[in-house]
Amino acid sequence: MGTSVFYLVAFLSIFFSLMVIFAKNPVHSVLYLIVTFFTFTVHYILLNAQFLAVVNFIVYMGAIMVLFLFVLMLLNLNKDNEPLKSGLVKVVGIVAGCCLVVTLIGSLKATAASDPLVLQNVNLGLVKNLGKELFGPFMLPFELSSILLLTAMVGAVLLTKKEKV
Amino acid sequence: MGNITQDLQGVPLNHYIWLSAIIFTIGVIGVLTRRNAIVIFMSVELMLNAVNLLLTAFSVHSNDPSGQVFVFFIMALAAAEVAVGLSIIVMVYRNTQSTDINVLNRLKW
Amino acid sequence: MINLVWLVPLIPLLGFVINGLGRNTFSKNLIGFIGSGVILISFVISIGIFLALGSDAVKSHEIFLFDWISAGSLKIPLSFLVDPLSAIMLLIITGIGFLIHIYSIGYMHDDEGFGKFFSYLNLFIFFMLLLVLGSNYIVMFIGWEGVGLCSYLLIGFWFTNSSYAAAAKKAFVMNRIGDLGFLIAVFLIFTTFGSVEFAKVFPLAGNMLPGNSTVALITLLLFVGACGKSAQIPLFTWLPDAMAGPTPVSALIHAATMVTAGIYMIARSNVLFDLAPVVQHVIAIIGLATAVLGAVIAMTQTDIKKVLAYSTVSQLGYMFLGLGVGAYNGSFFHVITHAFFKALLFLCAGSVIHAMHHEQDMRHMGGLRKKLPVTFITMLIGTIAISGLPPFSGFFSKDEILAHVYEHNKVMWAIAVFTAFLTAFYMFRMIFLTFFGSYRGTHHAEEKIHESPSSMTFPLIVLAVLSAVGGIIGIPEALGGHHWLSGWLSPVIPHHAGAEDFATEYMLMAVSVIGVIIAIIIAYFKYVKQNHVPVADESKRSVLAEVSYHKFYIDEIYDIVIRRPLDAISGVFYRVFDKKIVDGIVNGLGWSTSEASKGVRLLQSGNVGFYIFMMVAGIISLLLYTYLSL
Amino acid sequence: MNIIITIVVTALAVLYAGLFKATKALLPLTLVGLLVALGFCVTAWDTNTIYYGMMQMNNFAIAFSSLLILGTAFIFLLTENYFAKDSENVAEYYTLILFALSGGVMMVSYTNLSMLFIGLEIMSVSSYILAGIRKNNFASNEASLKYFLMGAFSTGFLLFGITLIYGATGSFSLGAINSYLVGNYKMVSPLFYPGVILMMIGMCFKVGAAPFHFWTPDVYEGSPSLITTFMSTVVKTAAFAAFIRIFAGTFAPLHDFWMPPLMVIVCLTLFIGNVTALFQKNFKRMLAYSSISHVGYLLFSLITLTSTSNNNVLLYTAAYTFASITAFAVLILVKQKTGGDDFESFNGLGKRNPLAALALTVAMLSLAGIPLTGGFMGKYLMFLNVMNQYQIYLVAFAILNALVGFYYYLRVVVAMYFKEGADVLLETPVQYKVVLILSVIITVILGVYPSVILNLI
Amino acid sequence: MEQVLLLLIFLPLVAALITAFTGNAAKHVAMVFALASLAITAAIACQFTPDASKQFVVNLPWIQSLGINFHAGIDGISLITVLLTNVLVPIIILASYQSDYKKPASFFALILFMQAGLLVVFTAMDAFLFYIGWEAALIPIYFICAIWGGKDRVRVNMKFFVYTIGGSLFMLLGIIYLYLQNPAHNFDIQAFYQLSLDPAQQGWIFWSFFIAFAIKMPVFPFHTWQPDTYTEAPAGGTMLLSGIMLKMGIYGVIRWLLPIVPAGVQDWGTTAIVLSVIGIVYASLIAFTQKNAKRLVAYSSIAHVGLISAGIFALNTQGMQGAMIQMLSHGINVVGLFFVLDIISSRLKTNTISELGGIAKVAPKLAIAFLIIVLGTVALPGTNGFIGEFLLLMGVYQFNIWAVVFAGLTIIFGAVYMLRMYQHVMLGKTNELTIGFEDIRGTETLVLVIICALIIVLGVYPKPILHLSEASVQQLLEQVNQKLTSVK
Repeated sequence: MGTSVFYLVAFLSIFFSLMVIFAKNPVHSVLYLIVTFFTFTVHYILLNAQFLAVVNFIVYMGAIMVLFLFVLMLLNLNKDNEPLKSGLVKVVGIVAGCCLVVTLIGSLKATAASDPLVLQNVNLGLVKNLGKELFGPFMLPFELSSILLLTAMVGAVLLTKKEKV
Repeated sequence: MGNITQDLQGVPLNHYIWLSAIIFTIGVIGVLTRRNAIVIFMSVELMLNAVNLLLTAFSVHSNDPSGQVFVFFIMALAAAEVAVGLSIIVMVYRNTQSTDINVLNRLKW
Repeated sequence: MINLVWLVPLIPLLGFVINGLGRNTFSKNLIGFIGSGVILISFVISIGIFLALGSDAVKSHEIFLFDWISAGSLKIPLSFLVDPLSAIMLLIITGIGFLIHIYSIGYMHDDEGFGKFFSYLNLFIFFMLLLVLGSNYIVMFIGWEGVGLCSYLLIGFWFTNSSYAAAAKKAFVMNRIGDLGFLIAVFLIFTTFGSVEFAKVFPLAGNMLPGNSTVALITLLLFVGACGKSAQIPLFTWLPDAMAGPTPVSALIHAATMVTAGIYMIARSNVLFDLAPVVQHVIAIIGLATAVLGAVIAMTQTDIKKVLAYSTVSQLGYMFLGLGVGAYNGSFFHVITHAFFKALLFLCAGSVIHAMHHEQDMRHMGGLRKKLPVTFITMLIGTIAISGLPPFSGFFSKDEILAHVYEHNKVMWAIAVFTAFLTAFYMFRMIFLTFFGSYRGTHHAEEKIHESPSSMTFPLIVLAVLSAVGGIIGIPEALGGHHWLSGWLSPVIPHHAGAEDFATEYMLMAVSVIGVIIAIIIAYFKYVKQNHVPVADESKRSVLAEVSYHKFYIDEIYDIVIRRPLDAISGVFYRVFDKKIVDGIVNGLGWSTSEASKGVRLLQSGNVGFYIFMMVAGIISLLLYTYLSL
Repeated sequence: MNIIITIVVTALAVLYAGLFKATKALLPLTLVGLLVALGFCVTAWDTNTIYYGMMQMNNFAIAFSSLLILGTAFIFLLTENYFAKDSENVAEYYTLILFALSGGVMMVSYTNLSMLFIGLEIMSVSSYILAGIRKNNFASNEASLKYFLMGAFSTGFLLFGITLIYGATGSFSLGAINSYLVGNYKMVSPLFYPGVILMMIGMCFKVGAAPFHFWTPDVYEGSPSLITTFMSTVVKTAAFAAFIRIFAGTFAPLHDFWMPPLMVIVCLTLFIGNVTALFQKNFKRMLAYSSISHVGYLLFSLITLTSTSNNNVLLYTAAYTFASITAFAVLILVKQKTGGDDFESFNGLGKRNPLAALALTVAMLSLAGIPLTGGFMGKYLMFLNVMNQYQIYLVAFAILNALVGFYYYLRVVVAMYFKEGADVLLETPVQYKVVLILSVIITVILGVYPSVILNLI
Repeated sequence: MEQVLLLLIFLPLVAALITAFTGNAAKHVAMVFALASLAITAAIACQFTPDASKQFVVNLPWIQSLGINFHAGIDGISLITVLLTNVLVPIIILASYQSDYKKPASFFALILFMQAGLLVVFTAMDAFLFYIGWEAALIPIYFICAIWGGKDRVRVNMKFFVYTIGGSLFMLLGIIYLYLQNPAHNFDIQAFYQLSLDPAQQGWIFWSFFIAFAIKMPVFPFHTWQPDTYTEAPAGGTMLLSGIMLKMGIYGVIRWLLPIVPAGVQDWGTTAIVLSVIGIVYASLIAFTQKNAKRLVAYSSIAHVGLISAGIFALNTQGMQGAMIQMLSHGINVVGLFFVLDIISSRLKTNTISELGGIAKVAPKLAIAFLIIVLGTVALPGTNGFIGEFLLLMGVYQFNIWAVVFAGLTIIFGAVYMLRMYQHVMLGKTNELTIGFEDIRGTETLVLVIICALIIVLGVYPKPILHLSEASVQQLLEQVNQKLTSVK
């Protein structure tokens, strides 16, 4: 298949992410986003990052996006009733985005030719390898990220809980 | 699987950068052009994923697993952020019956 | 004896302090006694000094008291200089001062500010003595300004009258203008000669060549100072206004002593002035112009004191004319005689005013010679003296000046002689209007007129005698004298031998005497025979008379040319320049900052989309920088 | 490490205490926990322990940690009855603040970008929540959502930056990055430069430097005052320490590259912060803008990197922290009594509550940078360093801005002393008194004898 | 013996703290402390050997890592200003005895606090210490003026504060620059003196210092804060501002500007003199038509200070010595003037000249005192003002004769506006407002007697004062000239 798989998936990623931001109905956006994330999963597989592919599939597509969808439905926002920003704002936004991408890529000097990506260690992205890494050098941040999640948990409960007034 | 990764070997690193930068920018454009807080938030998720992809690519490029570990942390953050962010949006919606960010303009000047 | 000279000014100062502190508690007699007594003591000491100096071979004594100011190379001691010039001045100041103090006891008797008046007079004497005794220009300057202060205080003695207060201020300010000139001259002297001590400056100056421009500038500036103090054009207008003060003040300060300080100063600095012929010329011209101007104005004045005031201006002009032509002795001689007769005239006028209950307008007088015989006689003596009829004192001094002027410049002499005729005319006009004819006031007022008390007439008599015989100290050789004064002063003022022969001198004397007599006769016909009385203010006069009566509108011109523009500039500076421009820039900075604040805060629109847009703009620029810098 | 553990354990203990409705025990418990953490800080002095290559408790970290802990303790002292009227879940607030503090400690001690990231996010996520804890208050909602959206957005850039740096160096470790820079000084990967810039953008957002400051005024104004206090002092200090730790340490070899844009940012920050503050009628909002301007002065330390930069930042942030706490404490007092937080509410405070007025005056003088207060020493050191590089125009510009600062800081002093207000006495609770007096004392000590902390790091 | 300087500086500070808690007895407490300070000053003056050396030097380490020391000492120049401060502060406190300030404890405490700041400024030999004192003196006076001032006090004082502090920030810039140039990296004044900077640098430093000093003095065109502030401030505040505080600027020029950047002075001194001279004429002219007596005196003060500044920049002994004595004289005179105006306004509630008149009739004692003060102000020989102005004019004269011609106008103009004010306030007829004027009594008399006595004593026998500073001034000028020649 050659490298064309990558370019196909890349094209799909870009296409669906564009659909995410241009879909009028937020629910459609979420659905496009899920598709986009799926293309990302494919990218991870292409990069042999199997652990990430799985996590991405489960956490992002399975949990996070469902949460989005859930909230949208809960708040009854499934109609495309979003008051659109004026055309000018859109144009300005898009122009700004184009400038950003140009300057970003330009400043990265990414237009120059570069080495092709070579997978030197096929085990790199496997669970075992990453597990060693995670519980080795990165144990501290791994443990501390629990605080982050705990914070989020406390916060979510705190904010959405109805107070007895 | 092996085949796929073998095929990949021809893709220059730059193209990953291009891809990430473009998707990142699409996320930025989404933030800039949309008014629905949830959609904006989704655009931010798009930006984060672009970063994730790039990290993975770099990780592969430099044959270093720590990049992928970092992606894992970003995902943890994303989860936490989503939990908090959506609850904030829900809370705001309760008060304003809207998720339009333009409603939020009482604090200014 | 000479070493006790510090007592001479100190005692009046003590009198000032004692009277000043006790002005409300002491009785008037005590105040008068102290006030006059201290001057008498000073006078006695002065006589002692005078005699001691006369018998001493050394004619110049410097008495050092203490170091006053010193800064770097500038050292100014407070020290006194006793030499023939200052010794004579001491006598005049304390002598005439004493008489006027005596006179004041009577004149001011009913005034509530009696104590204050005497303390001021004593203070004046103190400063005047300081002026003449100072051994350097700075000590002289203390006295110089100090007498100005006393003049200010005494002109504004009846300060509740705001025009008197204004006159006082005017006097002070005009003097100040001159003082600035004086001060700058002192600076110049210091930088040129390295000292301000007379004893150091004059010998150094003696080595210089005439025509030195620095010295010319010095002398010019000194002359500016003298102009202010001695009421010369253009700084003379304060003197007539100064008549607002009590009459003894006019006699003492504004006739006999203070106003002659300028002449004293120039005479003292004769060494310098001799080096600057150009300036001497200027002095002569200004002196002459002042003499003419004063005389012309005096011809039409109706206020008895104003006549005398302009007469003083005119006489001072004479003295400057004399100085300008190098007749230092003559001028100084005239200072002395003028002190006698002008003090006398003022005191007589005061006596008249006293008798008339503070009426000063001659149009309301007339025929007073019977009611005020002593005053009349003494005033007549004074008038003759000032008119320059021999053998009264004025004749000799004026003639000496005229002789020198003639020698110097014939045209000037002609004008000066003419001025002398005018002097005689207006003085006799005053006498005739006051004492001759019939009384022109109300009958009721007439009954109250009576001769002044003896404390007032005594000084009149003494001064009348001095006016009559005072000329004795300077009888010229042409008339068989040997001019004692110039001999006495020769250590200070080198005697210029007159080149003129006696015949010319006789001729000059004859011209002036005859002219004066003619002028008197004209006045007699006009004011006695024809009973002419000056018209009321409102009525028509000839143009010349109108101009003269209004003092050539000089006050008005000054008002328009100087005071009003300054006030206008002041207003413009304050309201426009200071408030709008200088402060406006400062406030404008504040204002523009707050306006910027109003503008910049609009960035904070409250709109998240906008915020993010701005952030993105920032990010783009930073990335652009990165792109460009690599 | 002990420090973080203590703080987190305290947080959990507080959470459980809340569960069992032990509301009275919350504050003492928290304070004890903080004191223990502070004790650990003191004992850890000069030990310079490295934990797993992720955190390094060097003196820099300990000094800033102590400052954060002390500041948090002061803020806790101000909580009396503050949350109780909003909610019954006070314990959660305490917990969140403590979590945020633990994040802050990570931010000042990290040696790996992943630690920076985790710490930063713990702190940010807690702050998003804390900003919105007045659930029925529209302003609080708005603040929370704005903060969240923009914060998440800027996190994206920070992460992109980290990614690029990782791409260039192949490591997240500060040491490795630094040695890469030193080793490849002439041929640093082109990925690195935008990475630095994007990280700078992310950090500038966190500390609130223009043009990434827009969230600051709105969030500070909308959040509950106490939370604003926390955000403007502890959060800001931690973010700045993190900023300086990586830029002054790791990225120092590229100083010539990232300094010029930072200088532009400094100028913009100073200008916008000061000039906008000038017009504010609301005291709290004015403080928000003033906090922006202080970031501008603080960034001076990054413009010139000297051996004393860290110390200077410590002094400045300490002075700023305690002055701000004082200002907010008085603001809370005033707002509780008068209901307003604009300048007029302070009218006549000099009479009604002399202690509070005096403390606020000292705080304002310190923020304005008047000698004999800590704020002056801080500003002075900043100017000194920049002058050292002869960037006189920058200092002159900063001075002009400081001048504007005098004006708005004095406005509240003017209101307190020179304007008549309602004749209501304001009671000061004991804890407030303690905080005010201690803050004033610290402010003055920092001003008169700054040597106490000047050579600490 | 060296510690006496510490006592001198810190006594007012301690006094301020004590006074702040004494309630209504504050004035007495403050007075006692002020007199104690005066006594210490007198002791110092007696112990002082009038040579050029620094005496009573205190040099304690303060913030060592930054090269900051508590380094202070007294030489002749300092002694004059210290004398000025510690003589005027008791006078000002005494002058405030009969004024009814609310919260007197704070008022007097602030005065004493300011005194401490001023003493630091006048004795500091460390630039940083100098700057601290400079600002520390500003805070109390700001509060004094803004709390007890007139109607427009808030706006006016804000301007005053921001203006003056703005100037001093630029001075801070200059100080930092010098510090960085100093190889020893400290703020020691001697080290600063020994710096050799090139003329361009000196020019910049000159302006950074000069603006601060010029605003404080104030020199045209930096003066616009001053009339408003003087008019709005309470009497005590005005006296402090005009009597002592503006001398900070003058002192600063002498101590910190001339010897450090002589080449800058050489390049820009003429500009400074021109500005000063413009200020003299300009302020005098404006004073002509002022309606408010306080404002008139304020402008007159600008004129007088302009002369002092011109005299200093003339760079010669006469000008400098004149500035020294004139600092003292101007302080005394202007305090006297403002005190008299305060007496009038406290009784009649107005300082508008046209509403007054004839007060001399009902209050002869006040009239005499006022006259003496006015005469001192217009520099009549025999009063203190003359000594100063004479020497200053002489100094300016040696710089340039045209400068003295314009500067000398102050002699004339001063007489014009001062006597005009005196005439319209004190002389003339009493009107219905002034008829009930009560003559001075109690402490008012005491204050005025002291002031008048000082005016005359200093005028008649200025030598002790001139002697105190002469050696220091000479040394300073030599230093300047030496540096100038070495630059060439």
